Amino acid sequence: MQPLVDNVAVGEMLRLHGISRRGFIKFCTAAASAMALPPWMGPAMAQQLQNAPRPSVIYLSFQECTGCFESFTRSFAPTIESLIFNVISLDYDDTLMAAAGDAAESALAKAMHDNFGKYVLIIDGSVPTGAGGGYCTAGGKSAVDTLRDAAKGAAAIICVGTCSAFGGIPFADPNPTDAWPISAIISDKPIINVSGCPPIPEVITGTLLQYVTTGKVPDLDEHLRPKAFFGTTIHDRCYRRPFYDQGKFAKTFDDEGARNGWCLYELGCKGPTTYNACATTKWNGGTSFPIESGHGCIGCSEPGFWDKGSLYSPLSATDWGKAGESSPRQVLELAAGAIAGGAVLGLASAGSGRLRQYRSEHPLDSEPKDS
Amino acid sequence: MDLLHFARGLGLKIALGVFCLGVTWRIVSFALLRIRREYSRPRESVFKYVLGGLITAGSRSWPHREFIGRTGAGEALGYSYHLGLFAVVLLFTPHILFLRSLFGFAWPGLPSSLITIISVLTLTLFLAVLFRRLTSRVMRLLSNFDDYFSWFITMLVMVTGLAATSHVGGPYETLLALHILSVDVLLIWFPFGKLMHAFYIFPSRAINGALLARKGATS
Amino acid sequence: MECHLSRLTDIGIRIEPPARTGGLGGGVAAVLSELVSMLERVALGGKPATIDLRSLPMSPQDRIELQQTLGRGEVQATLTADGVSTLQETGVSGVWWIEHRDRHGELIAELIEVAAIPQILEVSSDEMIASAQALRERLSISHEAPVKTDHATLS
Amino acid sequence: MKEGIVESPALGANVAGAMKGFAQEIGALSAFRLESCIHCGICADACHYYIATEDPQYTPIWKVEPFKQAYKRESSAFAPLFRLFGFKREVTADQLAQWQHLLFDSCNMCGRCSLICPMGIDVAALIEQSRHAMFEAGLAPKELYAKAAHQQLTGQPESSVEPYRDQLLAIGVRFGVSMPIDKPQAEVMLCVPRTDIEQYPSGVAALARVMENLGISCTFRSDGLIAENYGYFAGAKEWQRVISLRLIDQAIACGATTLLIPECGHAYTALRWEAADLYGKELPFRVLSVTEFLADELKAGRLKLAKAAGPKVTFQDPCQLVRKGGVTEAPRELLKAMSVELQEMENHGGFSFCCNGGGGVIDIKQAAPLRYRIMEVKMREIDATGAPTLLTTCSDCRRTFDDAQVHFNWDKKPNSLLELVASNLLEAGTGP
Repeated sequence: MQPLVDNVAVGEMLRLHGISRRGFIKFCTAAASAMALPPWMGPAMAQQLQNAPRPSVIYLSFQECTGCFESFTRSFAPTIESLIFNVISLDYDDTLMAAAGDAAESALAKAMHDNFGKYVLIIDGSVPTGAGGGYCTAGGKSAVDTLRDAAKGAAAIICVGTCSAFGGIPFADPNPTDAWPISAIISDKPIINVSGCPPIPEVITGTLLQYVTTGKVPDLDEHLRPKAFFGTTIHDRCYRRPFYDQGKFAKTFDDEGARNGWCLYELGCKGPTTYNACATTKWNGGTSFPIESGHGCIGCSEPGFWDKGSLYSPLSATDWGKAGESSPRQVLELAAGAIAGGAVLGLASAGSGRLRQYRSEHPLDSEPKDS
Repeated sequence: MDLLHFARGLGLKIALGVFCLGVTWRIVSFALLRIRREYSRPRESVFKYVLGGLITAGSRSWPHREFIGRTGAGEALGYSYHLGLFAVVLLFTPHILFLRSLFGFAWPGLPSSLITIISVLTLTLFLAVLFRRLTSRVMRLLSNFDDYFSWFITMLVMVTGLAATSHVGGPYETLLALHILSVDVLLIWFPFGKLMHAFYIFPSRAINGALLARKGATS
Repeated sequence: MECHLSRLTDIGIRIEPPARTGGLGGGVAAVLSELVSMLERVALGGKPATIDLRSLPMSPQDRIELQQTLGRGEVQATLTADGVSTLQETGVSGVWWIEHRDRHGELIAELIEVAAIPQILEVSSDEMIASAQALRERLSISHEAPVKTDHATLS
Repeated sequence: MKEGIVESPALGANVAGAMKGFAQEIGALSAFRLESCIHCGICADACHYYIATEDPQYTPIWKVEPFKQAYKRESSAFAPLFRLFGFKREVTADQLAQWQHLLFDSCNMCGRCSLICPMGIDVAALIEQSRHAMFEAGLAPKELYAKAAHQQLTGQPESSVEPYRDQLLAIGVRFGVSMPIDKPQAEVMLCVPRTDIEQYPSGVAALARVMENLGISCTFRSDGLIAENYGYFAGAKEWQRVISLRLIDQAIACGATTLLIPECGHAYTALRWEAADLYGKELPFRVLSVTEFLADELKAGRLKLAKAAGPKVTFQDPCQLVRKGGVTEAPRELLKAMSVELQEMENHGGFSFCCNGGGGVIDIKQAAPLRYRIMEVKMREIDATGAPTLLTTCSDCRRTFDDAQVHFNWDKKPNSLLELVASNLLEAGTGP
């Protein structure tokens, strides 16, 4: 797919598509709302976008399930179409583009060459380094090499999805392909992690739009995630929080509590430890989010969430259970062993005490002296 | 092996092990020392003075009328933060679930917002208790490392717990890890310090109370 | 953790929390108090202020209650640009309830704006100058022959 | 605070050795008490020495500190660790010497601290044990040590001008009451505090007159005449045993079924509660305090008392008899029977403050200045009752209040309950 029009300002592009000034303000207001930016930012963004050049964007997919890309294309506001045609020029995306094979590869090379140092690299999927990168190759080239080449000319890298941000499923124990998150391979480029499995559509496009409009990396938390979306935990924004505070918990998925929409903490909800925007931005255009539809949050935007025990055991429960053995039994065994050990030590100590008493009594042959 | 996984996995196992071993060791080593038979003729029947002991175990929880003027405030402060501590530890739902995962059974809890209030209150009472220990000439004379460290580790557990639930001072999982780690340290320290009084308090009152009741003495 | 699901249909899609017994819900009260300070600021010449309803954790019932509390005013404007947006003046004058929808009718933003008139409806001065220019051309052309204009039409 | 530490030539000059020995003697009960202290300092609020001086060193549990240290170091569960890492230092001679003032000069062994401890620790019992250790370490005060040594050898704390046996008979003649002595067989064996023989002969006569009135077969025994036990005060456990043994043997010799303890506090504790344990088996007779005995006789109707006219009375409850011994109701029943108007002190019965002379403190000269300072707590409470007459049923209390009356020129004098009873007996007995 040939890039439509090179370096035409966004505003100019909109007018070409018959989008009026008010239509564009509406578009930016919706984007600002999606990005949980303050409402007055919408018109300000519209003003700034008028004359911003349309950045080139390259979308690389590695060891991933295309869930993130599905989510990316499901974005309601701003819609993917408006994004592609109006704001960014998506120069390479092996899923969307019509070209394939060598044509696709040459398109990628051209895109990287023409906009060297200026294009935005979007990546989903982790990068397998096992077997010399042999687990994931395209056109005979391993993902690791493709990543390194693409990264050289990138102005910034946006890692979409927990796989590219933290390694995700491939990275989970036992990590057969020795998969790595992007930030573990590339360290000389600004990286923005948009984690989630998949991330919320508006969060992906919102982050991209925020980078495009401001040209700067938004402020990030220690996992390099935009604070605009990953600043607070689901728990803090959850509409069921009053039930948590009142101590009203659903005990099973279809008991009276669950039907009344009580807190799902006891059913394993990972809301308190998960930083994401699901509770406010919600999914499917604000329809609902996992907790609102009755299932606990599984913490998909946190590093290593696959390895943090059962999705249904409460957050504060420990799970020592070796395969098939419940924790209480293990606690019993541990305690019994320790108590036995303590008893032996106690016997030794008391025994030596009594022995001393016996020895100190007998030579004097006086009445038993003790108290 | 991140901190939280260690804290409530291996760390907790070690802590519970040392706790059970230490407590048993300490109790057995004095309990099996020689127990002297009382040959003097008791004033009351065995049943009566054993009952007397049990009554003392309860009555000694509050000062006698003659002492209340002097010690009422001190004991009230002491007991109230204990109540607060028990309420938070035993009636906060996440704690109940934690204990259920360890012991297999659970019980109804208090609303979490109420627990937050109680824990803040308990924290302030706990600071007041340290203030009293530092400013009372008697307590300062008696206090040693054990008193201050036992106070400190319990305080640390409460502070990290409160920080964890209110997401203050860092990501939740690190705070939770620190909270559980401080609980581990508390469990390991428990047998070696004054926290053992949790096991001693009622038997001590009962035994001494019974011996006094055996003489018909005031207790 | 066994979870015995009787029938999927049993799980209510929309949660109808029990009716509140009198008094405003917490969320609604918060928004209203925010509106009070905004109205006072804007009345004294401050810049128009907006609340983004999407960023508040409001349950469906809160939203309905807020709408009922604010009520409906006399003015209702519709803006068709890349989808239809409705700007409804609420019963509280100076407070506008704005809903933006995209071409597919999906709600993409919902705001409450405190202003004499919502900013998006205003016309900037340079646009007026440009339209004046366009009209002048039309007038001069009308003397000669009609010419097709390719300027974005204002609807 | 302490004029001179008196080194009494006790068993071992080696203080640390004595301490180690003591720590290893500790049984389960004392160990449990030493383990249970949580350093809350509440026991100070029960002790009249702390209440009067606000001096933290008089905190009761602090008096036990060196022995807690020795216990932790020698025979507690983690003793090896304490020794290895040096957490608890060995108790030194001069450290222990400091404690003579705390364990003897400023402790009446009154047991009030044991009532207030929230952990239920019997602090008084620990202090009693600590006195044993002090004695073993040769640190008992010289007056108590001398009297205990003398009594262990001769049966009486000091040598007397005339043998107590003759003085006893002289009292009988003087007060015109029969003094049964050395009868081979008797139901009840009597004994008297040597304080009464020398300072309060009327008390001895009262005892004899009451027994005469009740017509009970009883006798004094010249080889077991003295009720006091200075081994108990000095912490000389072995000597306390020998002294008690004298009374026990005499009681067995005359086939007594009851050994009557006269108006003397610590004698009751020594014989009623501790003698059997030192004896090693149950005593073949019961041990009763005279107050307790008279109350039983009253209840049984054998003792008839007249209405005692006279001003209002306040009653000093001897600590060893009432708080530690449990004889709380008996004196009040006797007073009610004589319809004496009793004005209780603010702290009375099991909670009464000590007269400050108990635990042998009255005999320790260097303890006197501090004792007089503490005395004011008690005297203020007695004056506050507004009752002009002070009554008690313990010769040491009586001696202490008399001494205070002289020192403070106080308007009250202590009177004996037994003497009051003896002077209000109704029907004359049926003769010996």
